[in-house]
Amino acid sequence: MSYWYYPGCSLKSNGKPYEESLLAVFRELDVPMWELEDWNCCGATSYMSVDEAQAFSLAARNLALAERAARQAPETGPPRLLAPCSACFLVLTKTQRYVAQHGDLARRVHAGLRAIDLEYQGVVQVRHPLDVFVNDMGLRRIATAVKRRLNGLKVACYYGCQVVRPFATFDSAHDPTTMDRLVEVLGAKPVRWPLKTRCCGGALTGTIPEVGLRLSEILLRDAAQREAEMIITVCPLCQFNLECYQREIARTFRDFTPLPVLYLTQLMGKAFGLSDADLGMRRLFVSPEPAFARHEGGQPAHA
Amino acid sequence: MWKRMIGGDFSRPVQRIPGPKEIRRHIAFESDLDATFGERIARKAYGEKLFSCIQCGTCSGTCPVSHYMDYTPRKIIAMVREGFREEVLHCVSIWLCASCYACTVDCPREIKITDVMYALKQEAMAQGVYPRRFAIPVLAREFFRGVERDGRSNELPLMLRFFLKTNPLQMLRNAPVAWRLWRTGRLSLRQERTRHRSSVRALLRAAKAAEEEGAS
Amino acid sequence: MSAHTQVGAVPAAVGTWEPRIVAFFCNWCTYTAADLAGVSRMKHAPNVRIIRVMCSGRVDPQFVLEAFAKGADGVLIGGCHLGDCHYVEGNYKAIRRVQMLRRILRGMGIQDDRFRLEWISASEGEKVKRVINDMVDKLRALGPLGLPRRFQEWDRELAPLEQAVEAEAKEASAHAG
Amino acid sequence: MRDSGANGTPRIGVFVCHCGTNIAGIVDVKAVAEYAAGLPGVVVSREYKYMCSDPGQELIQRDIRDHRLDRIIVASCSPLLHEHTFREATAQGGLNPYFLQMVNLRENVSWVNDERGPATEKSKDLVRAAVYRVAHHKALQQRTVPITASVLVVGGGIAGIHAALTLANAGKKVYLVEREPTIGGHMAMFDKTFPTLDCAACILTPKMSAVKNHPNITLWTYSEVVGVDGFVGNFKIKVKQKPRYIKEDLCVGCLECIAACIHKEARFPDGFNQGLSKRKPIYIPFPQATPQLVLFDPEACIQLKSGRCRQSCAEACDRKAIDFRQIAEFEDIEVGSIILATGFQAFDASRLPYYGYGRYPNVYTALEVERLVNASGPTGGEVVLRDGRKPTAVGIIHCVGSRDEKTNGWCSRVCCMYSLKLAHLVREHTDATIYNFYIDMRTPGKGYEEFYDKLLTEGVHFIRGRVAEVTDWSRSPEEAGKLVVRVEDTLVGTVRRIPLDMVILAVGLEPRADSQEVRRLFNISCSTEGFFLERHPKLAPVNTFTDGIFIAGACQGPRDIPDAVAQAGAAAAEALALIDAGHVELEPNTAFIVEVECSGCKSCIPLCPYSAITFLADKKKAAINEALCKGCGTCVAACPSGSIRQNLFEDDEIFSEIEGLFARDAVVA
Amino acid sequence: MPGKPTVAFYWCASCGGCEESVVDLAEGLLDFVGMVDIRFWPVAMDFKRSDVEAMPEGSLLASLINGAIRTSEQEEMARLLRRKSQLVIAYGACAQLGGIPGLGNQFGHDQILRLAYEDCPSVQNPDKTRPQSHVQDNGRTVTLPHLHQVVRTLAQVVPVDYSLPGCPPTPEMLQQAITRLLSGERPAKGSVLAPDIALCEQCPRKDSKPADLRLEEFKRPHLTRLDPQKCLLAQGLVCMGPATRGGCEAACVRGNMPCSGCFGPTSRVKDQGAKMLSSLCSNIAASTEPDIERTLATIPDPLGTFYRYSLAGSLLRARADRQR
Repeated sequence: MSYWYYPGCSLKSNGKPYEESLLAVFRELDVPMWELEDWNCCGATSYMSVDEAQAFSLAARNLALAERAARQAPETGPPRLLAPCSACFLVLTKTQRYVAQHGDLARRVHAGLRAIDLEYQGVVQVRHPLDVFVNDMGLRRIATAVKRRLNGLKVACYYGCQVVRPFATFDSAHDPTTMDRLVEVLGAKPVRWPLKTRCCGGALTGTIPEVGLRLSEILLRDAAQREAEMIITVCPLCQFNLECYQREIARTFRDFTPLPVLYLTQLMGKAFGLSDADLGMRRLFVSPEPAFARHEGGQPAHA
Repeated sequence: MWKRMIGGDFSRPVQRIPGPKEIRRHIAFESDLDATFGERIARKAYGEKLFSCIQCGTCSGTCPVSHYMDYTPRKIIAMVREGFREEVLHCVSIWLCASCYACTVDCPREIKITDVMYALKQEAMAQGVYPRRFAIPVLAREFFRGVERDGRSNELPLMLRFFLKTNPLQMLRNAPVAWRLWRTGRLSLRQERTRHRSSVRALLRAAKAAEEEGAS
Repeated sequence: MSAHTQVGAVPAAVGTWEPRIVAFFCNWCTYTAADLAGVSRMKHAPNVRIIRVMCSGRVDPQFVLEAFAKGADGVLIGGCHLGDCHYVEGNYKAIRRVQMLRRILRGMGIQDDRFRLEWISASEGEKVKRVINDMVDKLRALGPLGLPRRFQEWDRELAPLEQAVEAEAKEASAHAG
Repeated sequence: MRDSGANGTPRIGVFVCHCGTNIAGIVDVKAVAEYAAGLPGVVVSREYKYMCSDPGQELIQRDIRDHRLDRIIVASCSPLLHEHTFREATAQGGLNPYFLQMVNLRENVSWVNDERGPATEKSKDLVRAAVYRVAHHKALQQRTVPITASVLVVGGGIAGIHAALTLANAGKKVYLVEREPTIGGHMAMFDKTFPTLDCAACILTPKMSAVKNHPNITLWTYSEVVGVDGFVGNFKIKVKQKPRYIKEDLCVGCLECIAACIHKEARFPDGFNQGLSKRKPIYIPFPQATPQLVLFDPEACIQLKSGRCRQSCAEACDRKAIDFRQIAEFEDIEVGSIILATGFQAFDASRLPYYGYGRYPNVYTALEVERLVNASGPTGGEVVLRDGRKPTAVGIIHCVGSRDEKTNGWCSRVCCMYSLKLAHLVREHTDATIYNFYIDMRTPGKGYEEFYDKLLTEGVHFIRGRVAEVTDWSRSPEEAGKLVVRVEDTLVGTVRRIPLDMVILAVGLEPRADSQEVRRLFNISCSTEGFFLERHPKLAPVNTFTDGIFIAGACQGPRDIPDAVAQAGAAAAEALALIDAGHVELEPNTAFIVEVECSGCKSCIPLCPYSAITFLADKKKAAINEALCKGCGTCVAACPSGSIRQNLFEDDEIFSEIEGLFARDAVVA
Repeated sequence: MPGKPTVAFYWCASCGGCEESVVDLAEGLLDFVGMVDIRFWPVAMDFKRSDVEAMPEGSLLASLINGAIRTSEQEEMARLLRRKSQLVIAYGACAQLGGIPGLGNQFGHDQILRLAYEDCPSVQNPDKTRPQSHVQDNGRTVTLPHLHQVVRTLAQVVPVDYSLPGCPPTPEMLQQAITRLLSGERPAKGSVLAPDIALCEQCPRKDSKPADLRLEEFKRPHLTRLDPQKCLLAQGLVCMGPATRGGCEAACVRGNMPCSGCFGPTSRVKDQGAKMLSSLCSNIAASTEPDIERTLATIPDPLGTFYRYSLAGSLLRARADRQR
């Protein structure tokens, strides 16, 4: 199975480690994936609040591009568009849902696309890596790629809001488990965590630090209380919020101890025995090394 | 008129939340309300169900930021339904919504509350009644412009413009983060651009046009 | 239009044609559902005329043809959901006949949308409303069927001779007298 | 009684009803009546405020006499509602009741149309159709069949028990079939009942033993109805008795066997105590179980699973009542009518992950707490957490699985009250701080609001707001190790976090999972949410659309004990009325074959689901057994030579009804 | 002089089979002419229309008209004979029900003419000539009757007193009918002079029909080896017998062919096709929409099957959206 890769703006900037590790992991599992030509910003949440029709059209353009790409390369099969950024994933799936359900919106979006000779038929599937790993590739196949099991490394699987809410169909909106099952395959131990889908503060961190930092702090502190050694995310914004502001958080809230925040794909890469460079480990603010070190001596999985 | 009823100076960014409020009269006259507001928003937000709200408060309870809001999401729905247009459009709540969709998923009446919030934000911006230098709308605007220009959004210039327009102090506050990002190569000066930016612009224009004709 | 109004029009709205539907509803499910729609005040288009039968299995294809021949623009049969028939399997008889009858109607130039079979249980008042409104919309789109009018048009060609004969007859009787 | 028109041409009387403003508000009844007066055969045409009232009916009777009417048309409400009434009136007037034809101007016109013009035209069409039809009506005699003077009651909850006793006390034979090993239903699990707080067991167990001992009641527990045939007055029922592996006539309920069981430890979840306690493979559901019989759990018993047990239980039974080779037995009975009282099932709280049921041990369902507060319950009436601690703060969440489009849209009607009851009881047992989280407080019932008031003054907290989540996520020392409820206090307009030791979920009531199969088995209807459908929401609340089958209790919709009992009484009365009439009157709408016309093609014979059509070998013609015919008319529609007729639905009656609908065109054209 | 009662024969849109059936009286024909005086019979004897016109009104005892009314001429003749006769008898399926010509009511004239004068494989007509009702031929106008919009039964054009059903009616029926009429007996106007009971009644295979018939699929006679004893419906053939009047002594069935319904419905049935369809479909075994569809698909031409003789006289008469 192959995929069209829609990075979205974040994975090209602060989400670099995500992109690097994602590509590395896909390479390792050798699943073909091509970056979508000429993609544009998905519109994101903030665009929605300015002009809805335009926001949906922006998203639809990418969907249409994917469908066109697939038409031009029939050997790649039905178009599957991989959106690793939760926000992009949500906006794209929402666009599909709403265009299908609301005639007038559809009219506007199609009009927009027609103006630039694009057509969206609704055949493209928008997929999130989490979904692809568990449902397309399957845990068994992931397991075979594991070279260094993570020896009971305690992790808090953080799904955030927009992956499983409200349009995703591959996991429960209230108590998702895909990531937990996946990290178990890697040898890590997911902690039970009721906050796994609680909002990290999203865009607020930049705009209203009082609120944003607090939301992040809540998650970091509770994860620590549950003895998680690191938080695993699948969204660049979550990762950015949770990791990059830890100094500010430490400054604002009493007795706060920093906690590494990794991308799922980084953790997978680690278990696959890929190099830190390939996984963009060095780009992290809070080093996971101590945590990994604690569980070293993890003998190779197949020995 | 709305000031008379709920007061508060919204031209100040929310960072400085108004101090203890002076004694004020709280009364709504029917003439102050916008009878069709509810329908308008409902239509905009695919919210046919908006009117079946039973005011249970699940949305507020599940909302991670409701405790920062001047009106809880539940109240917003009630006010929209009853036509408190001015109050709603000038409130802080709608700008605090982080679109985490918790309320939408949990609402026992299947009201798409997140979309209602979007609709309200759009309404507020369209009417230009949102707090002038209030952070979020500005960010949205800047983001909007950026995408219109490049087809993609670039954090650095976006943030720069954003902080200049809201409050430069913030920029200093964020400087360290920016620096660390820069050091770890997570903040590139290289502008990300869609190859056919013209097509993006054409698309946006066409969508807008289609919307207007739909409206007319 | 005006041609149609002499037949098939509701005088209340002369000049504007209104589709008319004859509905054969089974006593136990669909007729009850229609009552429920009433009790629940579910307003729907006034174009339907319900004829109550005990079971959709009682609906003789002749009734359907007769309804069309007499001026119906559409015929609707309503019965219990398959498996729920008050008489165990009357509705199966109905669906078998309907599927063949539809082919006959096609052959006679009567579009599928004019003839409909719906399973509506006693609790589905809402569905009664939905189906009727939907069918009325579809019939509006199709326009009048107006078989009686067509029959009259065909038979106009008999008029001249008929009159001639009558005239002669009069003459004859005049001579006789 | 005149059985036909004086001469060939009918003399028709048309009576248009205003039904107050129900019809007259939309339909121009005057215009309709005037129009009808001009139709062929119509001798008198009137409109009147309420045709179903006495004066209305007398009006019909007078006109029959004064105008020698021989056909009657009443244009009013649905025939399903008043056809009987007006047939009576017609008969009173000295005319065969089947010369009546009703026109449904209310349910089919005024209540579903809102424009006067079209509604009035539609009414004229329908009346004209009736005028054309009624001319073809024939005099018919009602069929009467004797009724079997016994009743089947399905379900041994409080509703079933009450219905059974009422009938039995009236001297009627009753068969009570209960699926569980004991009767008592949900009520037997309760501790106290709202609002009077009298002990459930004290008022229920006497009734239970009364059932057991009543000479007129045959009680089959651990049994299910597997076959229903026949019709009102003469149902044929097949009942399956599941094996208890106990000879019921020998067991005296000494319970020695249980003590003797090879399993020294009770280690299987006890269903009656909601799994809060354990039982052995051989057990008795609860001390007051009726009948007092032990039974085996085939999933747990070693002997039944593997056949390799030393059967210490059997040894312990000096009456040799244990029989591991027992198999299901089937009983065939005949009854005149049936009362369904199959009850409800509680909403499965684990469907709502955000309330943590099944994840946090201290989140309970209301039914579990009913057992906890119950003196005969798993903790002997001690309200303690699973770890044995006494709770100091308890929250009761209302509307769990109710009023929620994603689960059940309806209000379960009893949760507010039983939540108040539990609030009171838990407080009494623990004097913990109690919080009620409600959306709307619904206390419609005698003494209910007063009970609410009592609770308010008892210092129970009432927070108006639907709880968003129950977590063990603590933000402060006070929250550490507690369940934290996050809810908006909507009356204050603030979100609150409340740390609790125990959370009680007031789960709603829903139709039993198998209500669809049961509905099919008994050939009745369900409402969209799956509760059994009553014949008329106001006027026939315990009747179904199938004559002779009645419904009582929560199988028809959520209801509390008083209502269930009242309804059971009503159902019993309906059944009694049937029986005491001695016979049932059946619509004479049967089909018959005109022998000289039948060619004996046999096409009709396989069509009859009741095998009412037989082929007369000697005459080589088909014939219909009127007693077996239920009048669906399928064979009539199918007879290729038009040789089968159906009373009340003759071909020419329906053809002329169709013709009548469009007859106006003939005039206009 | 009070001569023998007089009768007329005439054929309209028909195949001539009905005339055949008269000739099939064979020597009986002599008794026939012994009883009545044939005053008009274009097929067999040299009479002119003018002879009929010359007759006094009602001077004929009976006109036996076969064939459907398809052209203006046929209509004229029908009316003419009606005036001259005390009784008009629709003779045969075409006159009674529209018959085979009635199947033309499924199509528009253009379709029919194109097939008959152009597309039909056996036709050589390069310049696509078609019959005209008026043609100029050196100054003179030659006229032909024109086709009516629809094919009609005789009764749809003139009042008919009795019908003799069948394609064709049997000579015996003709014999009996005439004897009855001469004996002064006058059955109710409009009655069909044949038993009012379906064919199965007199079918030799009646006993072989099972009482639990459940049809899986339908077979076509020319594609099936038929058991000469067993009920044809039981063999999966569409036998119209149950929906068709008896009177033919089941001639077709005796010839091992299913009844195709030429005697029309019983007096209790308005629409023979609909009734047969109703009966047949009710007895289909399938119970899911696709299965039912599959079973019914084995009847390729429902109209031609259920309405072979009765389309023109059926409730719908003709295809509603036909173009002229």
